[in-house]
Amino acid sequence: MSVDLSKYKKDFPIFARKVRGGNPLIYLDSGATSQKPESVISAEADFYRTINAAVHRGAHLLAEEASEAYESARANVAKFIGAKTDEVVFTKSATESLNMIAYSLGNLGSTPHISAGDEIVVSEMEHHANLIPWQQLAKRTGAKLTWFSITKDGRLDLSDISSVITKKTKIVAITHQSNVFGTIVPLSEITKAAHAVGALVVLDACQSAPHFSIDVKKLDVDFLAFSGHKTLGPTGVGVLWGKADVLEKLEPALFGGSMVDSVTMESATWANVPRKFEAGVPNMAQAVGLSAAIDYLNIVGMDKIFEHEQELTEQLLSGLSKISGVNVVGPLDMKDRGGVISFTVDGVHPHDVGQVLDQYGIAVRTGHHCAWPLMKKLNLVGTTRASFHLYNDSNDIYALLEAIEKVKSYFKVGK
Amino acid sequence: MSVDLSKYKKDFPIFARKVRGGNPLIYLDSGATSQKPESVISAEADFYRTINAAVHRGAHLLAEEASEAYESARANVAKFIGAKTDEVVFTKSATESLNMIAYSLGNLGSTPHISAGDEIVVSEMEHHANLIPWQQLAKRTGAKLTWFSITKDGRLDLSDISSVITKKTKIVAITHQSNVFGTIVPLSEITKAAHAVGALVVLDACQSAPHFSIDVKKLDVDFLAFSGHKTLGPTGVGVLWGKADVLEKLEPALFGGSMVDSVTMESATWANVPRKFEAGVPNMAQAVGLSAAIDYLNIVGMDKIFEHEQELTEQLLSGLSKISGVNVVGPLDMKDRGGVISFTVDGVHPHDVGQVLDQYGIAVRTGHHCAWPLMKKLNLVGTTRASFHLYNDSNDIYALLEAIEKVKSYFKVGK
Amino acid sequence: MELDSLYQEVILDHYKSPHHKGLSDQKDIQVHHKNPSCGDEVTLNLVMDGQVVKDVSWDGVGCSISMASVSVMSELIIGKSYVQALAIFDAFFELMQSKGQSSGDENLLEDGVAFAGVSKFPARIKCALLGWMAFKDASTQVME
Amino acid sequence: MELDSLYQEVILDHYKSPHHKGLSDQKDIQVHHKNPSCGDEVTLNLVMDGQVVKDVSWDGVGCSISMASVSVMSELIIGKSYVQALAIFDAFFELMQSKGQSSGDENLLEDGVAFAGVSKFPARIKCALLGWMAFKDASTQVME
Ligand SMILES: Cc1ncc(COP(=O)(O)O)c(C=O)c1O
Ligand SMILES: Cc1ncc(COP(=O)(O)O)c(C=O)c1O
Repeated sequence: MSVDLSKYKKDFPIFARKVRGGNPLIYLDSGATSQKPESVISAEADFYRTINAAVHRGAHLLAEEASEAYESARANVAKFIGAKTDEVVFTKSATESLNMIAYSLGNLGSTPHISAGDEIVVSEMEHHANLIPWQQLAKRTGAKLTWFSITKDGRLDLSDISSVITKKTKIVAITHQSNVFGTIVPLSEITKAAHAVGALVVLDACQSAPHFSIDVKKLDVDFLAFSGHKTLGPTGVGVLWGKADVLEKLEPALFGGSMVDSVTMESATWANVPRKFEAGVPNMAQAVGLSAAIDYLNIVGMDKIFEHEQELTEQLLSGLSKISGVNVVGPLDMKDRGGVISFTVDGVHPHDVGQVLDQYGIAVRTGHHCAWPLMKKLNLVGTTRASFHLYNDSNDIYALLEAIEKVKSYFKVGK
Repeated sequence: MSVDLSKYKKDFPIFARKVRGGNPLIYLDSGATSQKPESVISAEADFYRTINAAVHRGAHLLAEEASEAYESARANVAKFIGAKTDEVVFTKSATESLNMIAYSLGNLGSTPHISAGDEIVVSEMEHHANLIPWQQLAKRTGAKLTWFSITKDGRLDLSDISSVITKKTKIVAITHQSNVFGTIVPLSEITKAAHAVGALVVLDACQSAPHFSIDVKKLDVDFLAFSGHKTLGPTGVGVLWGKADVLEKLEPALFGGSMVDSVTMESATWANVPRKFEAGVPNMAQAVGLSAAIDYLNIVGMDKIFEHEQELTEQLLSGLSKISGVNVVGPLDMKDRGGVISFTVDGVHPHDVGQVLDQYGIAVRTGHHCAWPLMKKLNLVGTTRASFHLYNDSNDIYALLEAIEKVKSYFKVGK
Repeated sequence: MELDSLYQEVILDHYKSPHHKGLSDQKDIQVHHKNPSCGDEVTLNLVMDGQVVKDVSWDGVGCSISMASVSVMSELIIGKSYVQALAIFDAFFELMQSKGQSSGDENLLEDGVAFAGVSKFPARIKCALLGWMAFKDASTQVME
Repeated sequence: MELDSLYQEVILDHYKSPHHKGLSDQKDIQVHHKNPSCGDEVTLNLVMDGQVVKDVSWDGVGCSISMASVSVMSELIIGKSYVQALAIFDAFFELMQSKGQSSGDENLLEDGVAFAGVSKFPARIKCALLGWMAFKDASTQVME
């Protein structure tokens, strides 16, 4: 391997434990959630131990220090994605980020304000989190939901882009990298078409932001969402980024303390961005933990992480192609794809594949991956999915390939 | 003092630090957020270190263990408030809990479904988090927002209850204990009147659940919300409780993975309660941390905590009454009031009071306490607020009283 | 190997050659159950003859555990009285909650005891129960 | 005591006896600014005479820092040219960001240097800036 990240694995305490059958942990489920380095765990703990206080509220030193830590976390996240600090909103998860935009866009007083006759575009390979909020927005407002299909090799079918993105399109909500196929979408074609008709582009960066370097300006999208817990960060924190001038024109979606300008019994007005999108005492310790995760990722280097995962992906694809009865679901080549590989084993249900792998200490995800419409389209009950992060290495791939052979012999399929 | 909880203070690592002027920390801001015992901090950290995985999704041992930990946390929270396990929904905060109910009640398909002509009742002493979501629901649906006034001594004015709760009332959303006055509301009168007209009662238990024992059945409410971070738990986790048969009839408010029964490109159906209200990978480590907080509270004993805080409150009220130019805002007697004491100092702005106290290591909250309409009603620009938890003691009260004298002399007010 | 306690020979046999699979034409009721988290689905036709379970037939997609379990269940309860069938259901349900502490009542459960090992794998219990819950649902609807 | 660097005598004096408080009848513009997190508010009337700040008057509620600051600011900029006033604004703004590292340009800021200590208390910076932001807003609106 040309990129050696092996020295970092020891920073992740979970690899010290043994799993089923007394085996060491081979964690290939980072697409679901990533493991956390000690620096992230202790950043969160240290917040509680030394500066815990409600931000932006108290008149005391702890509140000052907590506010400083929280706002520095915001600045750090902003830098990580090439954004301005005030464009970053802390949410509880990517799911909340995406729901929040969908609610805001449907709230009276927002510009744009989605209404009957408008069209919202998604794709067949969206995660439920970037599909159902838009279905619901369409239902609430009378707007129409349309979508890009997928091609046989698991890519977006943009051949009919001009009939999908039309003059009526107000929102295009699309995944950056498929959590099933690993496909990275050809974003610039989509943003150009969307912006040409004045539509806003919402990017689900759940599977991209944790794995390669992102710059919202270069991506030329209007909103972006990702989750802390897939980015080596804590659970309970997500990011919603929006262009400053776009966020300013939106009504908030969540109401409560710290997001107001003035309040009477009858009505309220809102604070400035990003405050107006952060109602209540925020997830301060988690924001600080996410910031530590970003520091960690920066030290390793996002480009190295990407390259490393590319190498692992290539290795696994090549290994899988040599096992009869194993079918990769998604692109077989390395063009525009990341470290998420779905496959099926003829004659063995994915749940059973996963169970046998677990016996050898290998953690994968099985099932529909919160992408049911895609599974139905592919006529599959589910897949087995291996996904990487920086702590994986070639040995993990060998172990997986070997264990897949054991799956086949255990279930007496193939030769 | 008849209840001695002094041995517990050492469990809270933050008290090992020094604050402004090299002073030890005297933390009187638990109404904003509580401090955390080491057991909570390490429960969250240990989750990441040993069993971190996405719950309900993976086919592997970690996912099994994480799911078990997460669902045990739910059972523990349920027991803490006398509820059934499946009635407990994990949210990110009380603010989210309250917004979630408000959205659900306005979503088509929910029963009840708030619409034009319906009335929603709140009170003048609500925190913004239990006011603005209802204002917004009223605005979205055409329902009317009405409210209970307050009396001169900071209690709910129920004298006109039959004209406030009417046949049109569908929701009564009320705080259990005021975060400004410390007043505990006469709940049974309200629930009786509400249920007599078929209205649902939403209880904001942010200031009660962390401080005294609660049983949702005895309280006879329909929904209850509180925050983990005020309950010795982590930030980034809150609780929404609802009666099983009420939750079942509501549409969810947040959409994404893990909350569906089936999904097509056009529409989706929902999983059972509580899953349908928990979209996405949940705040697992925080739920587990909150569970540890509840274990800790149970060991100390909620009744002891309440009694302890009652003693401190009585002591502070008595001490404040002896300082000229200091006015307690809220009940002066101990009847139905908890450990939240607001006061003003003649001639000194609350922000300046807080600043001087901070110099002596005393952390209080100053300002409008996210209850602007109440401040306007009282004709105040804000108050200084001291609030307790189990780690406070009489020395904290002496220190505060002494420092208030110093505030007066520093600003040369009074004799 | 721990795995062998999960995948008993009996289970793999039923998975490869499921019994009573293929929906009958005749039915008193048809129910459709699924496990949304893993996508397993089963459709079940039930025919009662008074107090007796006359026929169960089913179709479905799912893992070895869920498919074998509905196969074993069909085999077990066809011909039993409603009361007996419920007793068998209860015994199986209890076995699933036993966390590996019970080996099951072989008189009552016959091939069903092969699922005892499932109770040690919390994520698989719902697989094993899928068909049983469908039967419970269907029979309750017909009988009550 | 650290506190004395925040509450300079000058500040407490201005707080007790604020200058230019009470809104004038005449005005080119009136603006209203507040700090939602603490509730401080200031209403400010501005009268320009060509390029010169002819009058500033204000009313408001708030802490000693915010009220003293708007008082000192009024005193400082009345009679100054628009360009000079902006230079003073910039100097004060910079002082506030200095984290206690600057003592301020006394030639430009006069009594305003008394606020140097505020820069060490992050939560109070917005108090000190409230009136200044109101002036900046008002003058920009009139002049541009
Ligand atoms: C009475 C009351 N309700 C609601 C809230 C909101 O809680 P949170 O900010 O944790 O969501 C608070 C605390 O800020 C409160 O005191
Ligand atoms: C592509 C994609 N979008 C959205 C989500 C939702 O993220 P979360 O569950 O952290 O909110 C996920 C992960 O589950 C995902 O992979």
